Amino acid sequence: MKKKWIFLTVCLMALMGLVGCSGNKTQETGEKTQAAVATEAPVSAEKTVRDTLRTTQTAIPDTCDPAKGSGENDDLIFVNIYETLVYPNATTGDAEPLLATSWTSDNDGLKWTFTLRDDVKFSDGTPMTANDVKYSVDRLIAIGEGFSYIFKDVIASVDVVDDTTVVFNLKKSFGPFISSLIKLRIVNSTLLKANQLDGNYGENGDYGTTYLLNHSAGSGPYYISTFNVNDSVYLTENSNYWGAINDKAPKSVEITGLLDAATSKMLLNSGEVDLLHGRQVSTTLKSLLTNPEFATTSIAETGMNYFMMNTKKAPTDDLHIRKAISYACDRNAMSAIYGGMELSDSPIPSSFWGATDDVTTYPYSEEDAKKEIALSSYANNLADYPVEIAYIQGNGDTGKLAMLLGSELEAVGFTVKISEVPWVLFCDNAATVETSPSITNANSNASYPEAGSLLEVKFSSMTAGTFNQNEWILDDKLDAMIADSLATVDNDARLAKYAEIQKYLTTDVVPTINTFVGAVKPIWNTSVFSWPAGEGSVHVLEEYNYYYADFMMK
Amino acid sequence: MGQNVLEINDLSVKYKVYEGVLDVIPDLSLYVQEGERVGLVGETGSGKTTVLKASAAILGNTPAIVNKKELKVCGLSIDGIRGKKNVRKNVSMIFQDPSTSLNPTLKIQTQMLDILKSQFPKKSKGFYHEMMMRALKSVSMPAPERVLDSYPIQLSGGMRQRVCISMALMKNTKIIIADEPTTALDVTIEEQILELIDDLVKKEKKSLILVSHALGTVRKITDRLYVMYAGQIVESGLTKDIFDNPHHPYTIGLIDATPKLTGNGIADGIAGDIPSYLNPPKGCRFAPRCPRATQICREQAPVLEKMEGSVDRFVSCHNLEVSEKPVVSSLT
Amino acid sequence: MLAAYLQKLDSDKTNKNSRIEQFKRNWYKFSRNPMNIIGLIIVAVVIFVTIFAKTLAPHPEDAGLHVDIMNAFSKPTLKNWAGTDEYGRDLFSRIIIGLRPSMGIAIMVLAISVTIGVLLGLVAGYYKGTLIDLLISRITELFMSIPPLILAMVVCTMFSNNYFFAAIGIAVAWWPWYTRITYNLVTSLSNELFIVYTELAGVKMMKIIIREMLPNITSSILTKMTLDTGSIILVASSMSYVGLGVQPPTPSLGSMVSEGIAYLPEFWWLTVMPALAVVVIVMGFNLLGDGLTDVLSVEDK
Amino acid sequence: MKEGLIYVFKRFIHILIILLVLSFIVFSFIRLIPGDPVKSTLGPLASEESVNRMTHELYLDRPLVVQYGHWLKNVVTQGDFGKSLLTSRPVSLDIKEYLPRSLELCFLSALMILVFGVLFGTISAVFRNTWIDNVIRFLTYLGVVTPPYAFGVLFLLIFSYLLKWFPIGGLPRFSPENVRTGMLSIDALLMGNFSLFIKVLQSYFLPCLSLAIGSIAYQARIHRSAMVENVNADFIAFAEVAGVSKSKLIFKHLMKPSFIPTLTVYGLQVASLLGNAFIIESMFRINGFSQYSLNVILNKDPYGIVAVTFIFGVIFAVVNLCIDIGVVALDPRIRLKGAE
Repeated sequence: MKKKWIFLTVCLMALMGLVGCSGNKTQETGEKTQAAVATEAPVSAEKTVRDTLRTTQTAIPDTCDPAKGSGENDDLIFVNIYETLVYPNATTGDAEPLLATSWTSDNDGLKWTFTLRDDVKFSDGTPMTANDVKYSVDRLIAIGEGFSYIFKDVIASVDVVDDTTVVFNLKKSFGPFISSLIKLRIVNSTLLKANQLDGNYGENGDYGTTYLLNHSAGSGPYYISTFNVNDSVYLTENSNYWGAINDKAPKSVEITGLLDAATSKMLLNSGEVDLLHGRQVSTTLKSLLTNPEFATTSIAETGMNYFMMNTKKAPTDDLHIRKAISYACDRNAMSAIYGGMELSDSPIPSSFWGATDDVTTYPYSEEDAKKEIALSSYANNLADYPVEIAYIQGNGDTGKLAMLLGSELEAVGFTVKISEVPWVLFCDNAATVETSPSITNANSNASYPEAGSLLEVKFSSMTAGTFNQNEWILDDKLDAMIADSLATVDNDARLAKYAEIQKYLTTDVVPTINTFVGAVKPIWNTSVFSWPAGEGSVHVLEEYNYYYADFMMK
Repeated sequence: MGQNVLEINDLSVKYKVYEGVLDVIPDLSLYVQEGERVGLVGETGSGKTTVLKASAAILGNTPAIVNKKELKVCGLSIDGIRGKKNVRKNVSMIFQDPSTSLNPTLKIQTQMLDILKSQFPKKSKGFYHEMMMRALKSVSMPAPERVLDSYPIQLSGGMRQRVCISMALMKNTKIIIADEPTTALDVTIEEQILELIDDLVKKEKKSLILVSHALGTVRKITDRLYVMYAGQIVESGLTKDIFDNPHHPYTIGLIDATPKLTGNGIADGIAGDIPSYLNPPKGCRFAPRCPRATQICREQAPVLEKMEGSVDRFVSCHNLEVSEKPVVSSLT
Repeated sequence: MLAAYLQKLDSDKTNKNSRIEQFKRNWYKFSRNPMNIIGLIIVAVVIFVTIFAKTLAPHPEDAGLHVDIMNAFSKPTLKNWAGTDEYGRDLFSRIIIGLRPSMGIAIMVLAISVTIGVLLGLVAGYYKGTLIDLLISRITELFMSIPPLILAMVVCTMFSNNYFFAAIGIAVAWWPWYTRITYNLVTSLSNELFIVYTELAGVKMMKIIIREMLPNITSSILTKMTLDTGSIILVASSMSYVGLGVQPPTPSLGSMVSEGIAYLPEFWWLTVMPALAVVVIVMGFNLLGDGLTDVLSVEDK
Repeated sequence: MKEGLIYVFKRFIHILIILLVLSFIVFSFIRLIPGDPVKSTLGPLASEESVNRMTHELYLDRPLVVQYGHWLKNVVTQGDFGKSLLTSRPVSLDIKEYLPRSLELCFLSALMILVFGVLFGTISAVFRNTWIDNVIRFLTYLGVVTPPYAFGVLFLLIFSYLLKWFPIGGLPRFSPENVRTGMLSIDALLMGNFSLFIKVLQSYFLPCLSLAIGSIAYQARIHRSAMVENVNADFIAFAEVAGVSKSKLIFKHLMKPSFIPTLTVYGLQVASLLGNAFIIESMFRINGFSQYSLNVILNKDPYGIVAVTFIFGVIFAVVNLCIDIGVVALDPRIRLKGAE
């Protein structure tokens, strides 16, 4: 009997303690937040203290293994911890030397020889050699995930000549080979071999995949100090970094996976986060910008927002219906929802190398849309074929785009069903023609800044059955054209072939509405740091804007 | 005898229900003197328990409308919080059903201890134990040690009632109220328990109110008797007097029914049921069942009047035939 | 005695007057508590509004694909009683029409789970102590051990994410409670005197279950159903909060709240209004259910 | 004592059988789910070989019985629940990482439900039909009918954002070497860092409250009605007249029997906490088991789903067992009957 009372009393006291203490702690938290928001006053004191940047991404990936990730959230971390042989120029996107000092090709682009820097060290101090390059390529292709799709049909073998010379032998000529190398991240083979476990890759065991679940093995300016799956990543400055890091760069970076608008707003406002990566809805941006210390900018993505029409499912299997939908779509209004975005007539962003300005997409016109419907085989029974427009849950304002298109389609006589789909379900539905909705809205991005990459990822049969291609084009002629253009080493010839493909897509296939060129709009606390993208020098490749070594803490 | 330890004047209790207002107790007065043993008899549903609960001030738990002129325990009013304390201090109560009047989740020991602690705060363990043993032994409880360590469910009905009695007696009060203490028990044990109560009350010189429809035992134990019918006292007086010479026709019927005590024996004894409290007869409440009822009985309620030349004998009836023997034949 | 008892039982049933009297008595008890009346009014209004949602909504077109960006984020005004949302749609109309799927899910879930649950409960009670009883009890336990929300999500992801499967999903998790309550009622009733009498009289057990037990347990089941309606609306709103169940643009109360959260605190009405609607509706059902419990359980005693 | 052990053992066997059946059912259901979980996990651009390799590695290309047998063997012999597709780690590791945090969340919530539920229920019953009772009853009504996510948003906005009493979601982060039990409050105490411990409790307070508040309200109502029912019982009247002091009467004589129905309902409330926690977990950015289970379900991660349902089954069974034991301990009627 007594025991119960003692137990209850203890419980009560514990809870009282909890409540009571929270009262005490209030002041401390309060002070901290105030200090973070209003930094003008205690500048000198803060300057030395604040060397941690707290930033966000829409999600934290399961692993930061460069052989596995291929999404935006992977890239944002990769650019900070891994380096590549070449580096894309900030304004043109052209490949410039990074880990490789120079390269030559012979044999019609089937053999490439790279000379490597000899002063590069990985974050654990091990010097980088040609062996690491070979190991990285072998590993990427063997594991077969992530960006391996770019290289698996291209690279035949890698030969190590000496510590600083490495030769790539290609299976076939590949025009954008050098550009594509920005996705080939060099890992520390010594470290991974030392931490290798048993696995599926013969003598390479598990290729260090288990180790990389929560570690990094790169030569970038940062390394992973703590990795919490699906939650947060801590980056710490690499003291062995071979290059120069500006001395104002954050000593450590705390990246949190954060999507929820309300929480994002609260965290930035109360100074617990310094930078929101940038997939906020426009109202969130607007309300945050009422704080004079916050600023935003627009960073173009290497791809576009698309409405993808399923060409194998009624009624969008009819070319006229697809044209009608294209006519019915008011792209200017959609751009306005996002606060003004760059439009493109071609399915490739016009700033891309290889984009053509020789095509015109279908202008907004209800009348033309109705005319096209009349021409189609569904002219009399359109109501029997409801059009489903699916969009991804939590993907910024894309719901509004879908809603707007839906109301425009209803205006010209379609029966429309809108579905908001969680990401995983969205991918699942894309797997078969039957489950693929009539129209989906999603963003597709190129792997490297060239039209060919986006054409391949977006329109070739390779990606049918994935969220990148709800269209199910499966057009042999198109596939051949894309393959041919990619194999063309000569730049001018490749350019012409790219233009040909874009024309073919726009006039003959019409699988897609090119809504607008994608962009992220990060918002940050100007009193905490400044960064190149904020000063107007936006890197053409989105992820390189989040290269934290370029950030300057205040 | 001495002064009044319990005094009720003009008590009325009404319950409000869907059909209207139940006028359970229209107007009732009674008193108990120091050292006196008073019986309260009547059929089931005649309002005995309601009177008792009002006396012990626990009626507040039910949705009742209670009006009274005066309700005093040992000369102290029982109104308000202070009144409740007065009641607690001076009244012990034994309930009808020993299986529900002991807390099923606590050991006997714990329950007794809590009563003792409030009576004699801050005494040693040994003192309390001694008190408990004495209390249990005083009700001739076999194996009191074992009983102390038991839960109510482990005891038989008779043992439970003994425990209840011993607990009621632990408190040094002047009045003990026993509300049909034997109804829920086997007939074989009934006698023992009542004798036990009788003994203890006599020994400790306490006042007792015994509610029962077991007339035989009431006759044996009590000094004075109140006969209740439909919320009214119809006859009161010394027990011996009433049993020897009952005046009210109801009393006569009740006494006649005595042998068939179990179950609804009484109801079989007097034809008919207690009238509805919702709409009680305008005149005498017993009139519909009364063999002697006349026109006046149906129209005008009789008043409880003192019999001439009697000691404390009150009867409320229009048609009193002072006879030596009850009329038997007409009642069965 | 037994014959008389059975006769009484029959006559009770046919006696219409006594039923009306019974109803009047219960209504009196029920109406004495103003909270019960409030609950009844809310539920009546909810049902009325659910049925005539499209007619009652001031802007019925806003339940669909109507987009009026110019009028977005209008504060609650006389024109838009609950303000407008990010698409410029009238929130009040959307809440009214959003009642429909909520009520629809509740009705479907109850229909499925009461049918299955009561049936299995009766069967298990009938075969008490046999293998069938054991089997049903174990299956019931199995389904009880998985959280309803999780179970409903599994169903929604497995089949199709729409409001029909959301209802199926919740029902899958919900029926065991009805089996349990029916089973308990049947087993406790079978010890009651009148059932024992009937059984002794040679009436078949199945007949007893249908004729005697079923009517006796309906009041308990009905009360539980009223209370459950509120809980199901809550669960369904939690599901639509995470995007399962009703799909946009069709409004549903839960998803309206979750979408509105992104616009807090400036556009508070986007969250507060639908949340308030959930609270009021669920409260109505709970008040009514509690009132019924009071009235009917006292009657049992 | 011996009977008790046999009872617990029987229940344990019982649970085991249920879990076996449950896991087999889940396995067969996963087979029925349309869509290839491996493909959707590895992403659109993964090569055919890597998909096949993963499929083979996970025994998804073999008959159901073989897969189940393999899984069962590994569970029994190595405590290995298979590999998660979602996190590419052994599921047991995932559980070890996520479960403690959620258990901590649920445990603290359960504590709140018990303490506050009983507290408010008792106050309400003691002052029944007064304004205090009416206020509490109104609040408990509101608590029962308000969806938990509404509370979450409200608390976050008011107490974290505006008043800054609590952090805006999230938990204090621990360096890996300090994570011993995975339950942050215990780890903080093991480190001997009391201020960190306070910080942990502070971070848990709002999510726990949001999760618990509906149950607190419900529990208070149940406890109130249980107590009110007993207030009219003879034994309370008897004890009252017999002179038991007011406080003892309420907190002992009235509380103990009223606790029996309270405890039964409490068990159901507690068992359902974990399953309902995912909205709260995501709102307060607690990377816990409930969110993990949502993720494995949405990702159709076969071994993840099996393990998750397994854990839910175990928790349900254990909580029920505890409640049964608790009821038996409280109620001698059941205990003594059982012993006979």
